[in-house]
Amino acid sequence: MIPLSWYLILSAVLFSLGVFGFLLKRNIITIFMSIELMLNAVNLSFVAFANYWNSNPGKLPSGAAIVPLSGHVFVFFVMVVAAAEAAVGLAIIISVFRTRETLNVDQVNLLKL
Amino acid sequence: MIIHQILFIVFGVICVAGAVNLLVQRHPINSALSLVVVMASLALIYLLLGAEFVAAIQVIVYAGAIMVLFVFVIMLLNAGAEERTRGSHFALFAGVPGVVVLAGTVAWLLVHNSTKLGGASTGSSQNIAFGDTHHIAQLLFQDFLLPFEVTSVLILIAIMGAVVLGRREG
Amino acid sequence: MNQNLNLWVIPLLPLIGAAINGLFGRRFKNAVVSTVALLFTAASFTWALRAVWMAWPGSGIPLPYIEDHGAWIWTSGFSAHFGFYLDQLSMIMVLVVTGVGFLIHIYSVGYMAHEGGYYRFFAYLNLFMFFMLTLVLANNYLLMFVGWEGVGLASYLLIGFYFLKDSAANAGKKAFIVNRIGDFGFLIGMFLIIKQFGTLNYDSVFGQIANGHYTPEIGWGVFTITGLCLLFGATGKSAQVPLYVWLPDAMEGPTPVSALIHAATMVTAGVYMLARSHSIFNLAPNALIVVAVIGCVTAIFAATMGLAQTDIKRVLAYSTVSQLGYMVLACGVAAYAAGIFHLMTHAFFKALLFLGAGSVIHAIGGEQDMRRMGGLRKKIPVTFWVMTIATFAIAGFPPLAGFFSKDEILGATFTSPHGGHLLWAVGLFTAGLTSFYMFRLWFMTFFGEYKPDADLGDAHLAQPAHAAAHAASHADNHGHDDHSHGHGGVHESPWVMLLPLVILAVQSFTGGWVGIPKFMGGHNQISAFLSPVLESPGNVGAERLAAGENGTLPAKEEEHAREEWVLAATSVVAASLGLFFAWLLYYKKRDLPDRITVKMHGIYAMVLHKYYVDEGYGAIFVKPLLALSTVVFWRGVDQGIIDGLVNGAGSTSKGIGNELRRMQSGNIRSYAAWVAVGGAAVIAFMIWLGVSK
Amino acid sequence: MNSSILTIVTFLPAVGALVLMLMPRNDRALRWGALITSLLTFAFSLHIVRFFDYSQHGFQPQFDINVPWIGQTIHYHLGVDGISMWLVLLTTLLVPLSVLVSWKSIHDRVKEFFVLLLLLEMAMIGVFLSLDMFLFYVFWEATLIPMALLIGMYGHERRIYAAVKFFLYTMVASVFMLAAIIWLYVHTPGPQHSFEFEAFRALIATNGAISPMALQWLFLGFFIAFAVKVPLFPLHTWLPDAHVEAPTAGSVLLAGVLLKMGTYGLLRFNVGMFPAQSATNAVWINTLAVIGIIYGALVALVQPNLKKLIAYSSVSHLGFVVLGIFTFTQAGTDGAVYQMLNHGISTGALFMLAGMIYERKHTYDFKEYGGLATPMPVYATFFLLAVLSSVGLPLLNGFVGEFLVLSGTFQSTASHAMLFSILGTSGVIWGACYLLWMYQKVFYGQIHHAENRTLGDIDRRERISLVPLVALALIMGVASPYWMKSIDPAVGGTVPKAAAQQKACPDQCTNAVVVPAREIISAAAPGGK
Amino acid sequence: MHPIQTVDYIRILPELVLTAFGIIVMMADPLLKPGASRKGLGLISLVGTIAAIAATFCQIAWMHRDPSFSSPGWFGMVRVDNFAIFFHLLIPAISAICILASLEYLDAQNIRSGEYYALILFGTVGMVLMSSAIELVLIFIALEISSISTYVLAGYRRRNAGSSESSIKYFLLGSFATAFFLYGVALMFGATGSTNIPDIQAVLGAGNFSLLAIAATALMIVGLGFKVASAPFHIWTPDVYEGAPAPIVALMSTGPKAAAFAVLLRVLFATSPTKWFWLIWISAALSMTLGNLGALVQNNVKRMLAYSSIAHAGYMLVAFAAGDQAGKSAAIFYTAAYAAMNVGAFAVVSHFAANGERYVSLDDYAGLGRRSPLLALTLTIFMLSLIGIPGTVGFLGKYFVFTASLSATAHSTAMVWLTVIGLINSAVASYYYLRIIVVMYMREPVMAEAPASATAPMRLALVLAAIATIYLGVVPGRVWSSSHLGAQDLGPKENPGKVVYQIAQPPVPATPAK
Repeated sequence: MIPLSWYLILSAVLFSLGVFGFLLKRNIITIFMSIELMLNAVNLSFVAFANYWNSNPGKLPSGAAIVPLSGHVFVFFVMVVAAAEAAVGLAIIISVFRTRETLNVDQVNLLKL
Repeated sequence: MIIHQILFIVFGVICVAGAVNLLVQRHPINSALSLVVVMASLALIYLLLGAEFVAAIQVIVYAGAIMVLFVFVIMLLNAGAEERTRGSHFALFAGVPGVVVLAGTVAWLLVHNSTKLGGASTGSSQNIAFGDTHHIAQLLFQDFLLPFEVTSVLILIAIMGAVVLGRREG
Repeated sequence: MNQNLNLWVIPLLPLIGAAINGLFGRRFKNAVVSTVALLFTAASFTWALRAVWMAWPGSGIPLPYIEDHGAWIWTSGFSAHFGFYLDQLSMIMVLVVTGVGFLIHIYSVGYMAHEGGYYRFFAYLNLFMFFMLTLVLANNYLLMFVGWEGVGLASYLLIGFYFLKDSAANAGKKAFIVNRIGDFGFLIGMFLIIKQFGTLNYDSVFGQIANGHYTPEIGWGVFTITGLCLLFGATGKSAQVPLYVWLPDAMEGPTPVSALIHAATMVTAGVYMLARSHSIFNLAPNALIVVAVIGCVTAIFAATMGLAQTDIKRVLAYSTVSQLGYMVLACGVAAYAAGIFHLMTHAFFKALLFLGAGSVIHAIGGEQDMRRMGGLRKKIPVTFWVMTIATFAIAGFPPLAGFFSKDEILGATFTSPHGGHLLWAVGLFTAGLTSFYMFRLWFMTFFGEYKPDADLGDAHLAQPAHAAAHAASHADNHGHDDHSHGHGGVHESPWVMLLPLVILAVQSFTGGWVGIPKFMGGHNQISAFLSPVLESPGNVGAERLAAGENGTLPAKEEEHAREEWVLAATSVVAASLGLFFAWLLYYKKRDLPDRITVKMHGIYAMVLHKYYVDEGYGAIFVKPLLALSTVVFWRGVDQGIIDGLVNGAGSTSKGIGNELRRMQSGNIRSYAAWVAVGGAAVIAFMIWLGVSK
Repeated sequence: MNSSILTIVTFLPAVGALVLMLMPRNDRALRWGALITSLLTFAFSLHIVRFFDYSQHGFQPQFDINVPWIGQTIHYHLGVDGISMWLVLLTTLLVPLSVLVSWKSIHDRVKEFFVLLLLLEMAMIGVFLSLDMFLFYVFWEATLIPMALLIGMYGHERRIYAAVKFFLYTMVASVFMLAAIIWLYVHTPGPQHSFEFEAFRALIATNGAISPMALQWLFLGFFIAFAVKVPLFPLHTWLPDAHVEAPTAGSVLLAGVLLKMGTYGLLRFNVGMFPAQSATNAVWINTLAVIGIIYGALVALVQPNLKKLIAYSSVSHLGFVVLGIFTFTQAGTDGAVYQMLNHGISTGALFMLAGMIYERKHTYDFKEYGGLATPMPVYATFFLLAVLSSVGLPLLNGFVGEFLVLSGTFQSTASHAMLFSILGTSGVIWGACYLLWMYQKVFYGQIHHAENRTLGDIDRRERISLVPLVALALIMGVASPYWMKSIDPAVGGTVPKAAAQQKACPDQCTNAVVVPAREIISAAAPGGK
Repeated sequence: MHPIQTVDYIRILPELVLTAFGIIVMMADPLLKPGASRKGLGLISLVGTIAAIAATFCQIAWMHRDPSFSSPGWFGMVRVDNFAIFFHLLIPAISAICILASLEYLDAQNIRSGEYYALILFGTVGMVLMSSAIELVLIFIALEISSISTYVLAGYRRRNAGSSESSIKYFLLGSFATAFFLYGVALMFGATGSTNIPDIQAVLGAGNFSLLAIAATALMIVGLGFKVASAPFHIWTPDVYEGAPAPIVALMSTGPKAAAFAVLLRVLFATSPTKWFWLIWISAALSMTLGNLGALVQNNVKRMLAYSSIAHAGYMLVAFAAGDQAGKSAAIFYTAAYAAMNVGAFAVVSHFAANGERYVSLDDYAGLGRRSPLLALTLTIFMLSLIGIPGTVGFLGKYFVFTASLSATAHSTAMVWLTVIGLINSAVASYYYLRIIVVMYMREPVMAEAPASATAPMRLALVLAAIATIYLGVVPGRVWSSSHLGAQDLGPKENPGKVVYQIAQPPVPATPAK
């Protein structure tokens, strides 16, 4: 029996590390990876909660049963979206690199104030 | 089920270590590999949680497809080690404490509620493999049919966007 | 019985004249202009005569006769009507105004013949007539105030007739503003009357007083305050202390204007108003005392200032102020009838004096300084003779007009219970001074040698500083009435100018005979005539009135008669003394004045500079006020504080905006940090709220 | 016709503006178009006067039109009473005159100018006619933009600063009014809330419906919006700048009408809706009004600039109006309303005159003037009349208003009213001081600048534009009952309490022997029997 | 197994139509010559948006016939209620005007790519779907569709460094925020066991408002707050708006924003307003103040409008804070109001910017009133509306918002203060909007030549936006009543299917004049 909170805390830690990554990394690609890390953390939460609802079945006020698997489905969609984002995001990064010849976010600051 | 706990701790530690390594590594390719490590270990944790299907696509989609894309782009752009520029003091001096607060709050919340949340059952009670493909598919193609179909639009624009942005100026 | 006098015609006629001349006069020939002006004034005079004739006591029309022509101001709380009011008092006033006014119109035809702006002059003059007649004929205070302000306007315009000269423009402005200061008091007085009586109509105000069982106030009640406010108004219009300062400057206007407005009619409006309000004053003994004191002080004060003036018109101006002081004094001792009597006679002889002076000025080509005159007796004999009559009249020699009216006032003052003797003594002394400076004028102008090119250096003054000021003030005064005449040929004025002089001379001579007191065997018709209107308060003059009228107290009458003979004699003596000293100083020993002035240059300079009142007002009120307005209010409060705050708020916002935009560093990591910090705050805050609940 | 006349009067200028907008840029045609539109509007507004029912007392709007506009609660509700009628007339009169004075002085962007002018007219008329508070606010704010643009586009050197200052000052102040309006709206009894003026009044009059504290804030919310517009000391500093920089027509309408919107608001809304709060706040408001009277005059006294002087004189004059309104007497309030009209006419005329000289000299600086009476006698005459009207010379319009205000104030039972009245009366002195000083500076003395010798006198068009105002100044000075017969009963609705306190005025002509004009009186003064 | 019924397709008819047109455009693009103008494609996509609007009317008609239409469809995924209908009409209309504006813009910028229109259409699909989705999964996907399309569109001026920077900033920060949103969804799933909004609402409404749910709400607010650019998550807005192509800014400042507000409305009112009242209060006050103060000092018009958009988000949040029926209606109405004026403003900016977006500085606008009176006039209308001058929709929007906030029964004192803050802010804001007017009309032109005259589609876009701005400002009755109806479909008192959307304005009882 692993307490659910372990998973959740792991998820929270990963999420926070993702945020740290965004805040501290200079390379745009790494920053993007940090975002992926955050999404993964979220996925972990989903799966953990799905597991929780699976082991603690309940009913919604509408009378329908809680469907724990919708957490998994959510994770599935998150992955799809992450994939799509990755495609677009990397394309954008390439586009930035073409105009700025750098991947350092600290130098991508034409627009400000 | 001590084995589960041990497995969780092991993979959890690997996970966190991978994530930390992602932060520490200066070369993006190293970071990318660290991320792969994180994802792989997460897939194992999913398995611990009985999410077989998710574990599978975690490896296939994430580690397989997405991370390959990352590595590809890193190679394409010939990204080198990042230089430690000091672009943002705010991120360091306000953002980091902010995240600490954020994480602390969420952690406190979870610990605080841990008794109420109870434990995650892994294979103990009724429906061990509740996250198998069969059930998922049923959900996905009935209840979640619309999102699934709409995903096609998402992917369409992702492709189109990548094409538009990626192609040479015409 | 129900005869309609149509009083409204009287003021309206001059207004029509003014309108015609004002609107179209520019295209008219001078002859047309003067014809129009004279025609309407004459018509007005005729109509006034007709009205007076028809309404003469005993003719069947009950006095006061009132006519109403609808509301001028109407609200459900207060209203004022265009209404006219004819009683004995306004009869005298309307006749004086139209009569003297008409004469002066005639005179002006000649005097102004060569001036530019001829039509303008007559339009203004007619306008003045309109307002003055409105003033005296109004049936309520507000309509009186219309005339009151209106004559001020006409005066402003006429004083500033030579507007190219800064001094004239300044004088006009000063006159208007000082009058306005007085009007301030008048307005407050009217507010008090409204508060007390709810109306400004004479009949209902006086009716309420008559039926209201009021007793004279002891101390400072509402009537006293009202009276003082009205008095303040009168000091402005009638050039009393402390607001007399505008009148001497008003001499910048053409001389006929000085004669009509600043001697005969307008300046007496204050006296008229005091007399008109006698019902109120009768209830306010304290106010009366103040009136008397103001009048008395003005009389002596102005007379002393008149001593040293060398400008012929200024001498007359101070004399006017002084004589107005007499009239106010008369009102102050509740001898309203005497005041009005003096008003009338003064109108004659002072108009005559001014017109005569104008004739002199006209004759010698615009010169006004008496030191450049002299010996004119032979050259302009008609003028000399009429001036002589006027001078004797004002000096108070019997049997000329001035004697009777002045004597009446002095007599009334003597018997006044409130410090009467002191006031009388001052009045008497003033009479002597009046005689002195008038004969000084007379001698300087008509006797000795004609010296048109006299050096006006600082012969009079030992101290060069004063001399400079003196010279400067003279420079201003030069070229009054800029005639196109040359300097050389002294000539008598044309007949249009002399005719009014002669008529006025006759009146100055005989005008007083309507008021020959009982003790001299006369009937004092004027007093009897006015008595239904101008009752004196019971405790002030009833005794005298009773004695003068019905002879119900024969025992006392005898005593009174003796006393009054003595008083009359004293004033004649005073006048004679004045004549003597003037003869001595300005005819017999002409170097004496210079010697005296050198010896007493301090006092002399003070008198010459009119006690530095103008300068004092300037230093105490005008300059500080201007400085205050500029430095403190405008630059300080307006532009400094208020706009400073407003603009400051603007720039502060911009400053904050500028600080805030530093948030926008352009760095993605910073932005993410904002989101993270914001997210942390949001979660922490909401959890905190959730937990604390 | 009777139900739509107000709509016609309000929106005819807007229609005209639209037509002008679509016209080709033919300056002459545009000018005529604007003139005809504004004259038509004026003609239609005369209809109101002609068919106005003078027998109605209190606040009884006529020519009412009331239809739902937005949802059920916001109504298009126009109505006119004895007060607003004349303000509308003033507006419709001043606009054609403004068109006339702009005839030649505006030669650049003519179309925009007249379109803005007509839009401004629509908004101003709307302000005076609206009885739905929402609608009122709509028009209120709508005046802002055309005015700011007129100042900013056609003004002089510092026009932008002036326009922005004008705009922000008024904008900031009026949002407080908006807050108060909305607050009241949501507190009107539901479920169907209302923006009706009457509904607001009823709500406020209901005992205990609103806490005293809230009422005070609401009062202040309205007050500040109006006080800025009036402008009441110390919120007046936008006015001199706006006036100095504005083109002539802008100044005329700004002084003539826009400021009246403030005093109208104070009377109709502050006093009309919040009688109790008005009474408790009267002391400091009157203090500000009196400070305004004296302060405005004193500052006017030292201005080196013709228009600035007139602008500060407005501060002083409007102080009288506020004083009259906030001492709650029938006479005082009558006078205040009358004074609004007077100020529109006399100051309007003064600004027109100032504009005419500006067209010739291109400066407002006194130093450049002097001795102008010689080359321009007709102009000087008109100017003198306008000055005298402004000074408050009896038989001209200014006096009637001033006298009623001051005497009303003097009779008032409001605290310190007598003191305020006395201090206010000193304004007659100050008024004479600065105006005559100005007149002298411009017209008297020798000509110091050679080019001034050849200045042309005003031409026919300019005379035509001045004559109505000068004539009105005279007529309103002698025939005030014609206006009072509608103002007085209407005011009676706003200050009923004060009117009741007023002593019954004894009949004026009890002793009259001959009353040849009884009929005239009764005709001129309804209710005066 | 429930078969999928026809009515379910009707429920997503606008999305289907838009997708179909998007695909058509996408397919047609390669058939055109590479360097040729893509105007034809633009027109096709314009037809697509109009067809989407028509489809929405079809939905309305359906709704009339069948009240159960408004109940959830697609297995509880979407609900086409009055609320959704409102946005189904609004969002394609926004897209249509943006497409109209883009027709000229793309030519001016030498962008010859048909995918642009396809992306707009697909993005519109996402936005439309966001408003009718009631399942967080679907919301998430729809949100991503609209976001990704705007990420790409923001970077469409690829030769321009600013554009790609805008794109990367938007993309990275957007994904970052999405992660927060997702985390919130995950926690919400944990707290309630469902990702379906009505279910969540039912669970929370039943009193199970755990701390976890609170944290979930907070995280979702972070994510959605970012999308609507409310403080303190507004920080990306100025940079992204400055760099992105002007017509796209017109779109992204209104369309996705409206959709995000729709989601925010759905989500927030599924929970309890008392939980987030103070949060929204602070956020509203901050947004208004930061937005307006920031805009005060801007010289770049696009940037200034970006700050202004932050402030306007603040006004909308004021309506949220009111929390009641009136507040919801006001917020819904405001999205339309803001869309009308802001699309117009950016359309003018995009026209005026000319090739390479050269003229976006305030000084470039000097004397525009002289050089191009009509253009200046339309921009003036939009500025006046943004200020909130009566007679324009901006005023009515603010009016409804502040009416709601003052009539709020809960926290009434705080709401009065918020109103005062809002009103003062709108007065302060008038300064910088006025500045544009001032510059246009009161400064002399620096550039002598007039800007190129607008092409017909641009004119049409401007006219439509201007008409909407004024029409809605004068007779907003219909839109207001539909936003009111929409509001009734939100929140606890939910009773789907009961109120039928009315095309006509509800009849008004003739009030007698007295």
